[in-house]
Amino acid sequence: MNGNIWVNFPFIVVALLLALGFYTIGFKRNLIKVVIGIEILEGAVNLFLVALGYVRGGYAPIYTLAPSEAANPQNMVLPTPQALTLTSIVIGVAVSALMLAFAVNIYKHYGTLDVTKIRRLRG
Amino acid sequence: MIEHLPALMIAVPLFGAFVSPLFKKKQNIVAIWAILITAVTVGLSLLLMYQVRLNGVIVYVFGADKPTLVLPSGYKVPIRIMFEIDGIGAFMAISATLMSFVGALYSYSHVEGESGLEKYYALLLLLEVGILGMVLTGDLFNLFVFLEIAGIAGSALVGFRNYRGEASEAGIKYLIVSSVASLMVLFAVGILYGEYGNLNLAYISRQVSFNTLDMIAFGLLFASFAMKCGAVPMHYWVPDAYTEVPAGINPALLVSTYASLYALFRVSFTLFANISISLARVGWIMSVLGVLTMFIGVTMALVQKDVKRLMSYHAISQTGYMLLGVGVGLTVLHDPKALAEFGRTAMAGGIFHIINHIIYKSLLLMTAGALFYVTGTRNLNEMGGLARKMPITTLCFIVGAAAISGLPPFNGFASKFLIYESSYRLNPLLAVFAMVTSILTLASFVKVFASAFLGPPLEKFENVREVPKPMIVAMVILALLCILFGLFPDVVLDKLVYPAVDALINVAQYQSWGGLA
Amino acid sequence: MTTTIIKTTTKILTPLILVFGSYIILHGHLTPGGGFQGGAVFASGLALLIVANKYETVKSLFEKAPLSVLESIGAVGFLGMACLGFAGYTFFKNVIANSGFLLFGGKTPSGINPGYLNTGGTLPYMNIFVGMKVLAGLTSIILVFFLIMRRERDEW
Amino acid sequence: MISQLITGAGYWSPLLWLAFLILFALIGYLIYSRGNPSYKKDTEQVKPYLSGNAEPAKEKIQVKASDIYWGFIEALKGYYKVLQAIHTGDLRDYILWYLGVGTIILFLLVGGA
Repeated sequence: MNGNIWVNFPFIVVALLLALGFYTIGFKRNLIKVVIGIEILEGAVNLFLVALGYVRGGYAPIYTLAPSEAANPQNMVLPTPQALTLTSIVIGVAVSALMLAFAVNIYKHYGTLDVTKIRRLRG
Repeated sequence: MIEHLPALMIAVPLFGAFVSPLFKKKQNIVAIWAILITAVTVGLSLLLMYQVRLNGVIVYVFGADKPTLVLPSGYKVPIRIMFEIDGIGAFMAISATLMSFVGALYSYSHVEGESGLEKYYALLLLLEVGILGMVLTGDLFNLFVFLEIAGIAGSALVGFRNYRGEASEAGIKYLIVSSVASLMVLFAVGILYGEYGNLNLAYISRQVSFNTLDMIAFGLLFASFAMKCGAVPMHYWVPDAYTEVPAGINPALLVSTYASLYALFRVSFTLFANISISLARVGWIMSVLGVLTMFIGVTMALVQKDVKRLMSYHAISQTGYMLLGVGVGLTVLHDPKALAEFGRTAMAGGIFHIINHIIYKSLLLMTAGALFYVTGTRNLNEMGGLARKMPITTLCFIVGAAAISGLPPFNGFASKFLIYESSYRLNPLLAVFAMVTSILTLASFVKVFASAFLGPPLEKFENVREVPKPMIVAMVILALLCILFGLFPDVVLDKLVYPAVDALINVAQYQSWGGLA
Repeated sequence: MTTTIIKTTTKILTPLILVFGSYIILHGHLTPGGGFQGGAVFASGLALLIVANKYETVKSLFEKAPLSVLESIGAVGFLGMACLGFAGYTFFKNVIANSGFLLFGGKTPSGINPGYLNTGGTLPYMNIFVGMKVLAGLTSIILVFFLIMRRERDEW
Repeated sequence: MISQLITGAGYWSPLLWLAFLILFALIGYLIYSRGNPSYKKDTEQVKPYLSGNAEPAKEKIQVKASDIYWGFIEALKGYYKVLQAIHTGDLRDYILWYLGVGTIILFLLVGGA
């Protein structure tokens, strides 16, 4: 019983992080905070993927100096979720760098980072 | 070498993109390089379509001993990254490469003299890679990766004119919207991976069991791709991005929007094709979204003063036609009689409309870019009497405007006609909305024509001349395509569109990797 | 920002970080990590250098650094390694592994092993190319932000 | 073979349409050419009659783009008021709309199945 709750714990955190991320994007006025909201969402999704890849009693799929119990490939986890997470992190770096660059440029031209004032394009 | 065609589709533009930063400070060379590379990809994609028509579904497995080795010995599930190309993938690939080529040609003069051009062309080629990857890929995770590549490259291009604050604003809006959508796509992919332990589209589509979790994943994918393709009421980023992007990128950006539409179709038709209970409901959601998109897009376009913004709202409204056409087809997918009677025609109309719209909307946005190039403003109130100064641009604009309004014999009429005739059979109200939208479209283009091209010549535009040759060539190519597709719609339908429609309907072929397993 | 503490820390830490980054890149096919992670570590070492030095020094030093060229070479090299598979196999096929090629072509033992550096085929090459690209890319990102921020502060 | 677009309910042939267009254009031209022969270009005849007022300069009578369809927009004022209130241009609203629509779609898909 107790174990079941802890198995689901990462997913509860994922849900909380998703809610927090969407709240930050949807209701914060500062552009940098919106960017942080995106990062939180990304963290949530990455955590979700990593948590999916967890197998109780499994070993990381690294053959170099692994313990001898891991010799049977059945004991090793499939590294796909980790690969997905790494790819998504790499993409996340590019996205956040680009977003911050835009934010810097917007601040230069608008003199503010308030989202309610950054809306010359509307209608 | 012919069996490596799918990989070359990605490798060639990727190579072009990586090499182009090396041509720093040699503006003309990098532009010619990009034109060359995109021209090569056009040839490759035509070859790909030919191969698909010849052999059916093409599978290309990366890193295997043979391109067709889907299931390595001892495995029951595909473990490698693979491309799976059927009719609609090849169809979208042709649109993407053609539009990148035309865009590169147009950019040669349009952005001449701006700084950072080597990055501009590298990003254009990366955008092409993203679109091509999205439409060719056979697994869900690569769909996400290429979606992000297209999103990042596209938003960087939207913000290319960094001396304008508005460009950065549009860029960050597009980037945030697209990264939220892609992250939710990744979340849905994670759900599906957690359930079925695989990422291959064909494999998952055979396994899907339609429990609540599956439907949540489907809903997330549906909403995210609908936002990325600009369906009302999640369309707000479209006018911002299309307005601020340099006109040479508009064609490629349009195709990247429709790559998301493709993903929406792929998800609904292939991944979740067997939901026999609620697929009709999905089809209705898609059709209603389509009607909303059409109507709100066109009414917003009527009141715009910025010429590119007006055209962007039309892009939204035309997306509605595609959603409507394919949505009608989706509604009756499990009803063989209705499908044969009008479902297939409706889908053909929707998919034919994709390429038609890409062609004439690119043409129109390019004429708007030409207006901006000569006048330095996009405000329609400040323009007037340009028809005499720019005769070829005016002619191209008339062709494009007639095509988008669905006037015969241009290409817009052919696809809209198919949609009217078939959506009428599902519900007459849908067809009525489609026709009203078409009339309003004509009305708003009459407004653009009257205010920008007609009227007495203005003093401030006395020295205006016709735009440079590469821009004219790009526009004329598209105008000719408009007329050709309008005069011979049956040829295009037979060669390009019906293979695509049948690929969407015939799920079993996709699920078995073209008969390989 | 350029206080004595940061300068001293940088002097000690930077070589270590750079070596560690190179280690992660080179051992990417044996241990966790690889091109991107190693490149990121390497770039963080360079970032420390950027932060700890004066604006003028950084500007004059890094303007000569061919970061963009390095990035292109890394990307083209990666693509080239992938294209090696066109020779008889498929794109991204690891043609060098177990082929007896002089560098990284050694035979990979199966099962648990201490890890041999001279294995992995195209993977180590790809790691090196990706590492090159990532360190150049991340460094130029940091550099751009640093230069923009400093210039604006001077203008204020 | 004449190219035809078969729609299920009928067909559409662009080339035939074009042929008829040319035919009717010719007929139209015939009627036009038999028009009033006393019409002469660039004479007093073609000047607009504005109740005796002088014709204003051409530059002054340019119709601005925002004035076209003034009546239409005026008639649909209520509709446009709502529509333009929705298009705030605020970045956060973009995401909130996505959340709202996503929730509705999820509800329709999950709740109804």
